[in-house]
Amino acid sequence: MAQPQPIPGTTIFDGIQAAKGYALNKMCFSFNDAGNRAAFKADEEGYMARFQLTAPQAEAIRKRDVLGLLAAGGNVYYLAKFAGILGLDVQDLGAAQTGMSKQDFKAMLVRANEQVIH
Amino acid sequence: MAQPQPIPGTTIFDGIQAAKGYALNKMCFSFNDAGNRAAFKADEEGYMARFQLTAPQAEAIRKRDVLGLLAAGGNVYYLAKFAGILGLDVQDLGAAQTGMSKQDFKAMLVRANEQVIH
Amino acid sequence: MARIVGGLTTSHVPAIGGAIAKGLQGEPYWKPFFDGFLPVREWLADVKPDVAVVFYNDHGLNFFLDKMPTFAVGAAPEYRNADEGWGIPTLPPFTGQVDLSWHVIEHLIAREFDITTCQEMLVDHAFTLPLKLFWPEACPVTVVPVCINTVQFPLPSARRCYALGQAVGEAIASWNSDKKVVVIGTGGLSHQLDGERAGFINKPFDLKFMDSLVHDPEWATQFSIHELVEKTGTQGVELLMWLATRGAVPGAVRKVHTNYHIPISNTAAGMMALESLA
Amino acid sequence: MARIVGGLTTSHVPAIGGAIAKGLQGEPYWKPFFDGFLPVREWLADVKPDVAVVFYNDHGLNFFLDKMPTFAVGAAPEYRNADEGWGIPTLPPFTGQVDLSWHVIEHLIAREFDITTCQEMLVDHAFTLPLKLFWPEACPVTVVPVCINTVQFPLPSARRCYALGQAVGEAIASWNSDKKVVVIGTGGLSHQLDGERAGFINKPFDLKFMDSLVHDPEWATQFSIHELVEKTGTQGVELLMWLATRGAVPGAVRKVHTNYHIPISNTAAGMMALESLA
Ligand SMILES: [Fe+3]
Ligand SMILES: [Fe+3]
Repeated sequence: MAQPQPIPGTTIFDGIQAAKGYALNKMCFSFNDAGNRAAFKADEEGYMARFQLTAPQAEAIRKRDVLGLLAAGGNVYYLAKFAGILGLDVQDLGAAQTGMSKQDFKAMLVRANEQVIH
Repeated sequence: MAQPQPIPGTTIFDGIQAAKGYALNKMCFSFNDAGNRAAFKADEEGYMARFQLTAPQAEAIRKRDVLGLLAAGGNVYYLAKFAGILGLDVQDLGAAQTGMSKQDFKAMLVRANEQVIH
Repeated sequence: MARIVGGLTTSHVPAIGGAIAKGLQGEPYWKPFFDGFLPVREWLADVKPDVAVVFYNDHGLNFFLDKMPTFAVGAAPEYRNADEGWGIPTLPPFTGQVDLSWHVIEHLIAREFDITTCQEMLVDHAFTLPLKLFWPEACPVTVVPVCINTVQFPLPSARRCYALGQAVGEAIASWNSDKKVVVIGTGGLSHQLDGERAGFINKPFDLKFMDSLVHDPEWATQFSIHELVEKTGTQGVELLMWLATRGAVPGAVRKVHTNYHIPISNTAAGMMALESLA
Repeated sequence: MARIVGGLTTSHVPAIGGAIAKGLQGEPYWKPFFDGFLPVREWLADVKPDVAVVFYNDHGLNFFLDKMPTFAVGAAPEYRNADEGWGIPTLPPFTGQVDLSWHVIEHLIAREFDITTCQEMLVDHAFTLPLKLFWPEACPVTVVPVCINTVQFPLPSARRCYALGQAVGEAIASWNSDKKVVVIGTGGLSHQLDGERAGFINKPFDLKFMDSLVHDPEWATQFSIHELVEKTGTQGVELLMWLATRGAVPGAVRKVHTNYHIPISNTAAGMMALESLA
């Protein structure tokens, strides 16, 4: 199929990403369970090994590197559960990905209100 | 929706049956696992209680009553796994449901070959 | 036959659950959001629907990529909420309207929608919080959940989701019952959580979309999923739930109330209540 | 572009697995069944397909009633067989053709088939035994499984399954690859395991159906699911897999070989190999 123009700053979670990210997303899906979250916190490396994360996935988990997790096939709906373990909200994630301070990121959101209506 | 004419000797596993039979079918689905089959054999009543079988379902399991299991919402694809525990094949089941001896049931199958082709 | 009383649509965000649990509805950050629901609660108290058919998208609680349905219809006697990973308080179970579930399922398969049927189903914040927003006390309606995939691409097209809604509406209208049914859609509006474009919000599009639902409900079906992601963000595509809801409420509608507020979390939070005039 | 070399269809019965494991292929009971595959193996050795797209129905190994898809497409790198409850020997894993899986998934969603996508999937005797029958040594093809619900009604109509097959065929034909693809369908023919009508077999219908697949492939789409159950038994509806297979092999076909034998277990066992002339 003809691929449409990429959207800047946006990764579409399609088959290629889903295949690449399966192990990572499966681990994050397991974090729905409080026991699993505790097990991860107790032994991050052992927990990642159990889900057979790829090297780039494990490295991005270690570095809490959100863009790295996306590049390694992570899906934000599952990654949000990992962020929950770290006590991060979606604005923390937004700041981390855009390279802004959280304060600036929130200010940008508020400014969205000023968009001119055609 | 207008319901079509019933087919004699045939229960359609539709929503009504599926809702009625959920606990029974879930128990039978668990028999894919050899450990679960062993647990059932070791304590049939306890195992049924764990899956919250209805009284008619439990009674039909106790009596190995295939038609009773169907009437209680059992689906044959799952019930086959219960039959496996009992060491019964599909011809044993066929004989039990039709009230024939297994020998007669098999003979009937072979006779199906003599059907006249139009 | 059952009667469709109208359609309700709202954004959903996990943080709403925290705000409710902590009683922050009157705080400056939350008040413009929560106040939008007050006129709708009055309308609901007046109309008193018996059943809610809820279009929502699962966020990785009930479905994983091992079995990811495009459309899933619940047929359970009870739907439980559960821990989604952040420890927001779980809400009490919801009672299923099982006979309507199967009636909808029969109709959808007859109309060539290849749904997945769920006799057991955990429901996440996208299902639970909107019901809590519309009915802050005990939930008075029985429910039929309809889940649309927004996690893994390819997603069903806007046109397909609208057609799904229409078919669900036909099923409700032909349900042999004297009950009153409200259709609910939860998700959107424009927002993007992931990538360098995180924080993207498109107010002009959102307002145009909300307006179109009143008078020109098929307007958004002109867009491909890729165009919707471009215009509304990776999670903005959750507006598919709104489109399916409007598809299920046929014909003319009266706007009971609408609200639009930026931001709640990273989201442009929209809300609409449309009364069926059919 | 990839090339569709033809379609293979066969009955599946768990007992076949036992017969293979015990080496009973030459016994009087089994010989008329197993001999039917000999000419097809020759054809396969000659044509050498690289990939098999397999329409089959799960018998309660991978899917349960909590999440029962109408149509499910595998997108896994590997498909494992597992214990189905009777302790028949499990077969080694099958290698997925992941790029074709996603190409098929993209095409099906674009064509408004609301499939469930499975990145992890156990495959049961309905998938494994036919591959073992066609290739008794190691399986030389990579695979894409497509599962059609025959467990819980409402089932997709014959017409819908045929259309699914056509859309899968379009996807294969537009796959950017030089590989040769064979389409396989497993299930049926007439049989009924449950109820007082257990043991029902309809030879005239089966033979007419097999004949129709060569020259008049849409013939069976005239029947409702209820009519198919009446004519072929509660499990005879598995012929939907044959119909989808024929849908995927477009245009004229040459009959390589067919076989029909009563009974294997409670089943009228049919087999067809059709070479694509398109
Ligand atoms: Fe959401
Ligand atoms: Fe079968």
